[in-house]
Amino acid sequence: MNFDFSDDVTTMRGEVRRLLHDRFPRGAVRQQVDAGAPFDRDLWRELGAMGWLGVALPEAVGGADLGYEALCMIAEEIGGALPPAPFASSVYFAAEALVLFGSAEQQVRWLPGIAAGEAVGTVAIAEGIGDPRPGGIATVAAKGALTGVKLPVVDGDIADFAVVAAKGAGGEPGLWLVDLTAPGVTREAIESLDLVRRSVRLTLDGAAAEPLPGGQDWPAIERLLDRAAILVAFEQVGGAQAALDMAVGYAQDRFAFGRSIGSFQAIKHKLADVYVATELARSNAYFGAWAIANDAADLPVAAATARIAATDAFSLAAQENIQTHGGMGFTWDSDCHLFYRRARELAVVAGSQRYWRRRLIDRLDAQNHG
Amino acid sequence: MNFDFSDDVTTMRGEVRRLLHDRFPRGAVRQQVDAGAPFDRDLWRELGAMGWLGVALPEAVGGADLGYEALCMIAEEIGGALPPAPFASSVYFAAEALVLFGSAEQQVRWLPGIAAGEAVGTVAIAEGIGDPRPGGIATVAAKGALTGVKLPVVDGDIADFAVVAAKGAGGEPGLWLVDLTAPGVTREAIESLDLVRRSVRLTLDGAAAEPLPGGQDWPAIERLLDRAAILVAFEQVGGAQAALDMAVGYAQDRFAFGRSIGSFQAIKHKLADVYVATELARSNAYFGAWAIANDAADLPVAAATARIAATDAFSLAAQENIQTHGGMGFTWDSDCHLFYRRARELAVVAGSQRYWRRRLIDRLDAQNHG
Amino acid sequence: MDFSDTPQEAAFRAEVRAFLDAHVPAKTPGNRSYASRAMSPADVAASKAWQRTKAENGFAGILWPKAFGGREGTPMEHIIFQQEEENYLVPASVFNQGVGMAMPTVMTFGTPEQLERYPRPALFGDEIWCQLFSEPDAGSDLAGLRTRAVQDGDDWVVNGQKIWTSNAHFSDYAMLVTRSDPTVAKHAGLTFFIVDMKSPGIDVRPIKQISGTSNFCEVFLSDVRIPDSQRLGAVGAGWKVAMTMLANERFTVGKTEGPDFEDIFLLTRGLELDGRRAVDDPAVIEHLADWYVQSAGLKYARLRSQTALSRGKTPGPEASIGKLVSASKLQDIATYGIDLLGQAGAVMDPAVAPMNAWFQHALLYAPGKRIAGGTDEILRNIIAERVLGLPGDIRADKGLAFNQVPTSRRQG
Amino acid sequence: MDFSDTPQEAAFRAEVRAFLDAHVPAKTPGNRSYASRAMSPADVAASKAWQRTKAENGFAGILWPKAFGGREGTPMEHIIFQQEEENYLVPASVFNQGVGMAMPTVMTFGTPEQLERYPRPALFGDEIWCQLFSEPDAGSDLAGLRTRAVQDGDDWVVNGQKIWTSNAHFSDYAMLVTRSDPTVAKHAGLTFFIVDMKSPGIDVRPIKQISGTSNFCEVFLSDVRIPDSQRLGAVGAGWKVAMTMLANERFTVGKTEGPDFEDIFLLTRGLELDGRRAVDDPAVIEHLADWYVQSAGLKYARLRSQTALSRGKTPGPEASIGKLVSASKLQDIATYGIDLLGQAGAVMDPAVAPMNAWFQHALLYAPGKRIAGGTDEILRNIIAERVLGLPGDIRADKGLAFNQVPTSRRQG
Repeated sequence: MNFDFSDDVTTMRGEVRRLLHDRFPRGAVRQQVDAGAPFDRDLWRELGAMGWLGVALPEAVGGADLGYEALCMIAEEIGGALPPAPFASSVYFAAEALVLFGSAEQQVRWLPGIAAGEAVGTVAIAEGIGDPRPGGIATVAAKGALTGVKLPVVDGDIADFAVVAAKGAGGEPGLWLVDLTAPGVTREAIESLDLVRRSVRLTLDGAAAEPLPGGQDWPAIERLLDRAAILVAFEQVGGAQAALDMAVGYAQDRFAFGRSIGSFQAIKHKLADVYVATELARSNAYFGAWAIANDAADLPVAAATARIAATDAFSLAAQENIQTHGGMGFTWDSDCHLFYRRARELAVVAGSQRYWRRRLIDRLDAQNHG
Repeated sequence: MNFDFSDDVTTMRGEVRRLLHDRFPRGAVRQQVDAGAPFDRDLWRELGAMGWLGVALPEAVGGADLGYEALCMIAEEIGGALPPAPFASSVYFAAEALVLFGSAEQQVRWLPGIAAGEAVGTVAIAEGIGDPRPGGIATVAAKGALTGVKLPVVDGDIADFAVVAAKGAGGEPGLWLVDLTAPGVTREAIESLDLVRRSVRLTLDGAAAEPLPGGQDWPAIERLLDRAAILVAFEQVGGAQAALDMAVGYAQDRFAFGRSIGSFQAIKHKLADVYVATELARSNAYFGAWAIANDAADLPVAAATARIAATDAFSLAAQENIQTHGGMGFTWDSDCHLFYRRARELAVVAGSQRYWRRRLIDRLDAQNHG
Repeated sequence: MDFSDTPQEAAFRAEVRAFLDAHVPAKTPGNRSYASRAMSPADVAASKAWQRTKAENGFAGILWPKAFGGREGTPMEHIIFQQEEENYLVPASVFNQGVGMAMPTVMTFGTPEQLERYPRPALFGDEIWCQLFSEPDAGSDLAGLRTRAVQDGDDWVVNGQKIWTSNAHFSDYAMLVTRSDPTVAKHAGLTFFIVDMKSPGIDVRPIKQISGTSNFCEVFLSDVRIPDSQRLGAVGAGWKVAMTMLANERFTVGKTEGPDFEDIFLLTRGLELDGRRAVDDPAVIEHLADWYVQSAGLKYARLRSQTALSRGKTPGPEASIGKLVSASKLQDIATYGIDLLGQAGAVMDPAVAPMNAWFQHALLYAPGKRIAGGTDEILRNIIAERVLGLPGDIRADKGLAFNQVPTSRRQG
Repeated sequence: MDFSDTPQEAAFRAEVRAFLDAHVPAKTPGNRSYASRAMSPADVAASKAWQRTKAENGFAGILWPKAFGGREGTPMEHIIFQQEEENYLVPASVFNQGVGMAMPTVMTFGTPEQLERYPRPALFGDEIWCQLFSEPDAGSDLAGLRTRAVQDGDDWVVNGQKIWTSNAHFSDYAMLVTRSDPTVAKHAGLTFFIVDMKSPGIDVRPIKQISGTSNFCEVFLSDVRIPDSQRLGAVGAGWKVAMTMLANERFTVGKTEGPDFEDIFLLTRGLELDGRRAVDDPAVIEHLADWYVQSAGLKYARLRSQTALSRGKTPGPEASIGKLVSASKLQDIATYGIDLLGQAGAVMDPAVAPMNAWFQHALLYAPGKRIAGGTDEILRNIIAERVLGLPGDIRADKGLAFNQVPTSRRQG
């Protein structure tokens, strides 16, 4: 038995961390946000050149074919470093959808670009308030064209294409490939909690689209969500760990009443609780990594479990990082808010805790019936 | 405005506390439990002689007619002292039901006995697992006789009569008066978490019964539950305060690592949280006291609010009292468990948090529609 | 127990209502605002005008002596005015610190000249006051402050940095606490001043908060000269003056900003989950009920405090409950309100996010509520020590001269 | 990541299964027991017999040296045996302390005579060991223990009181830590002994717990004479010996008693609420999901630890997570399980209370889980200090001789 990342992946983690740290020391992201242009296209190409964007993609489409363990590790590091790169949208969602459901031609059209950091993809399932559900899809596909409004579409401002959920002829939602530079596509920036992962309202007015052949039913969309949930969970775990590390560092350095505030049990025990939540989330995410790497039958349960734990851990860690920082944590320049905002954004964007809790228990219930 | 107990009631509180303390110093109850006979008939008569059992009853039936504020105060003191007396069953439920819904003849038959501490009454609504609801009543009244099984019936072993919920001719549950010494009545002791308030399974096999004329529908039963919930909330607040006081006292006296354990923030902040919960519960209970004393239109909302807060506060206080005591709190002789057991018993016996939360929100929702 | 007014109270309440009706619109469900929180110059002007109106009509200083333009009313009248004013759309006040905290402190410690000069313009809305207490290295540990005051002839020369000052950028005067002697124990070496915010050497900079807005300032003091006549209280008695000022905080009712139960209730009554109203969902009910119970408990606890106040009792540290509970409740409600919106929860566009994105905005100011005015941790300490009587924390700085107390800087 | 066994591991697992199949029945859903927790004499006898069977077949001391009857196996084999044994109905063990903790400590510090005498009978189930560590005034602060050992010729004379000793009433030997010198700092004046539980002056009394049952004892020691040859480690080195023993605890897998997620899940699948199965209710789902996620997280965290162990790494204090999380989870599940039953929740009659009143019984032993083996508070301190590297609590007893350390008694 070996329930840890492989030695190769562990070695690679060092590289990933170094590059992200060099390119994005704490505060650099915030400065790019302040400058109004968070997306860094050079970085995107660099990530591509390092082989990280296509780390789990087949070599045939420009990937490194190093498997999902490596991708999970990169997701964790991305979550801690918060680089301004459309990693989740392009890699967990758009590329995954193409790999799972796309035709060979569709894969060849877009995946090499993502792997190289030349293209950006995204996914458009949500249509406003609500969790993912078939009844929540009003966008219609007819005669190879989509009509409807998608919102929020993360990284929609910079994406070249989107995988869009729309109802086909039979009324069943499926996934469609849309070139976002084509006619009939309108994107309007909308304000969002997350300052780095920016969102748009995507209006499709007869925009040309082609179906992903393998993705023409709701279970396909759920499968995409499940797999993405595991990858997002690693981002969340990485974010939780980074927020915890910030809080621990500050608590050690900050003195009050003649002693380090980290010597007060109120702070010690708060951070111990954050650690516990983060470790449980990490452990659940590990099982998710195993499930996605092995396409295990348990994947739906593993995904919901990893997702729920990671969302809670990141929320707690981000929130209590601010609290540990006291007044300083409440300032823009402290960077604490970047995690706090990201934690909430990731908590809802692939469906809320409510949605994942219900799916988890429904699945466990079904297993027990079967 | 005066949102505090009247001076008369505050003075009376001193007397009540003194007598309960003199008769039941900490540990005396446990010794009676150990001896297997918790009910103390002499104490019951004493409470009657002091005028406390009939404190809110009209003088015509032997009561002191001092109002519900006084009763709420006594309930609070009873909750902290845990005397082995069927106070809740007799006073909040049985006597209340007779006052609200009984005929003059029924009132005169039983209330003077309760007021004097000569009689014990109880209520029998529950029929096993589940919260109060019309569909939960299977006991049937036909031709002046009841048939069914009630469980648990608190103090059913020592009660002279019970107010029993049963379905009448139209199928609507109503309240019926049953002499528990009459033929057709069987009582079997059942083990319960609470060692002082002991319960029975009450089997009615054609037991003679007469309807309480004003209590022949479900809203009447809910009205009884609402009013009792406020009185029980005062018991819970009294219990929470007593458990908190125990914990604070122990934390001050107990030394570890060369210092009082109460000087550790882990203990200080835990007990601060218990204090906060208890104060919120007390404040909500006060509003309940005002509502019951004035039969206010807000009484249903006040009752649910007081009940929910008091249940949570007592649960927390009782549980963390044990934790503060460490190993000692886990011993039978510490008395911590008497509060811990009582907290859970009171949490469920008049309907669970789930039940009261739903009723609260339903009522607030209805107010907003109206 | 009795919620009705005495005849005197009822008469006063009627008088208050008549005054308010004559000057400001009543709140209605329709005119509720989900406002952002930064004060514009127009807001400040409106606040000044409303303060003057209240003062001219005898409602600004209900607890103040008549000598300073007050009413010498009862605590109950003070409460009644606040209760009634809450039902009207009035400008946000910038006078709580001056009228509620600073001037009562001046009245306790001030010289005749100070008493002549300051209270009346504060009451009538002519002068705004702020509070220069916290420092970057002295937040929860206020007595650890390092801003130095050195006597120089008839003046004091002050150097240092203050932080978390509300309203500093439009204040006329400030209550300032400094360290005049670092060689004695930390509480013993402090001295208190009244300082003109237009003095040379004062530099006010807004702090950008995590929400992107600025409600607080940093204030840098560089060789600021303060005449000794502006000293409040004795040299070395600054801690006592500061504590007196903070104790007056209990008479100023801090407005609880939402969202609160009513707001999340409104949201859930309009939102559909799994084909039914969210408010009918058992999981939602569980949260709603607990928030209602907390809000109600705080409301009734406040009424109990007010009862004590009206009987001449001094409300104790149990008032800490209010902030402790409501700050976390705010954060929880904001978080939950966002999560209920599912995939669009993070969107702040008012066309999508209900109630003008109030929950999203609240998420960003809620963390500050758990910190400002005493962190959760400090409040629990206060409750444990002053209400429950548990021992104080072990003091690492006990008996040390201030300049011997360990700090990260000196050790790092 | 790989959950499959290596060929060697698979072979060992097959061997274990064959052994277990030959000797004990496998667990099935039908034979699950909701047992009470006190050990009867018959239980002790069964435990001894099973221990002997395991020892005779080479499965009792997988990590032990062959010289003492062990297998000298790998940590992974130890884990595999425990994994497999959990799937069978085996007697509750009374040998965890002796085989898992006491004897490895004897092997570290023991004299040749002690090594000759003790390990083998412990391994083969002939002698049961207990641990005389905690005292009424030394629980979380173990080093504050006061049981005195005074040298008298070749013997030591011991007086004092120990508490929370599992199995004391049927143990043959105990690991005992005493204070031999109260005039030095508290960790420095301790000395460790092996004591025969049949020695004159030892009085064992069961402690009645809040559940009414007795799983622990008090042990009174009155002029108990212990030959110096029974001393383990040097005079004054008792703290080191005791810490070595507690460190060995990490190799003994503490069985988590239920109810856990599976049980509350089973309850909710069989219970009706508002006309539908409880498991379909959103409020119930919220709780169930969180408990499942916690249980799964603990399970996978354990697998991560076992992976580290199998690679020869020493599992660190992060193992504290398991007890911290599962104790509160147990209490929460028990409480919730009771509350779900509504008006009959407090009834303990097995005819009414599901699963043999398991939730009600669990409510009564759950508080002990949050205390025994390190309170929640101590575990959080361990995580904060040893995992996160935060500073230790300020020590009020630092640098003091033990008999100068403040205690309630001396001050009261």
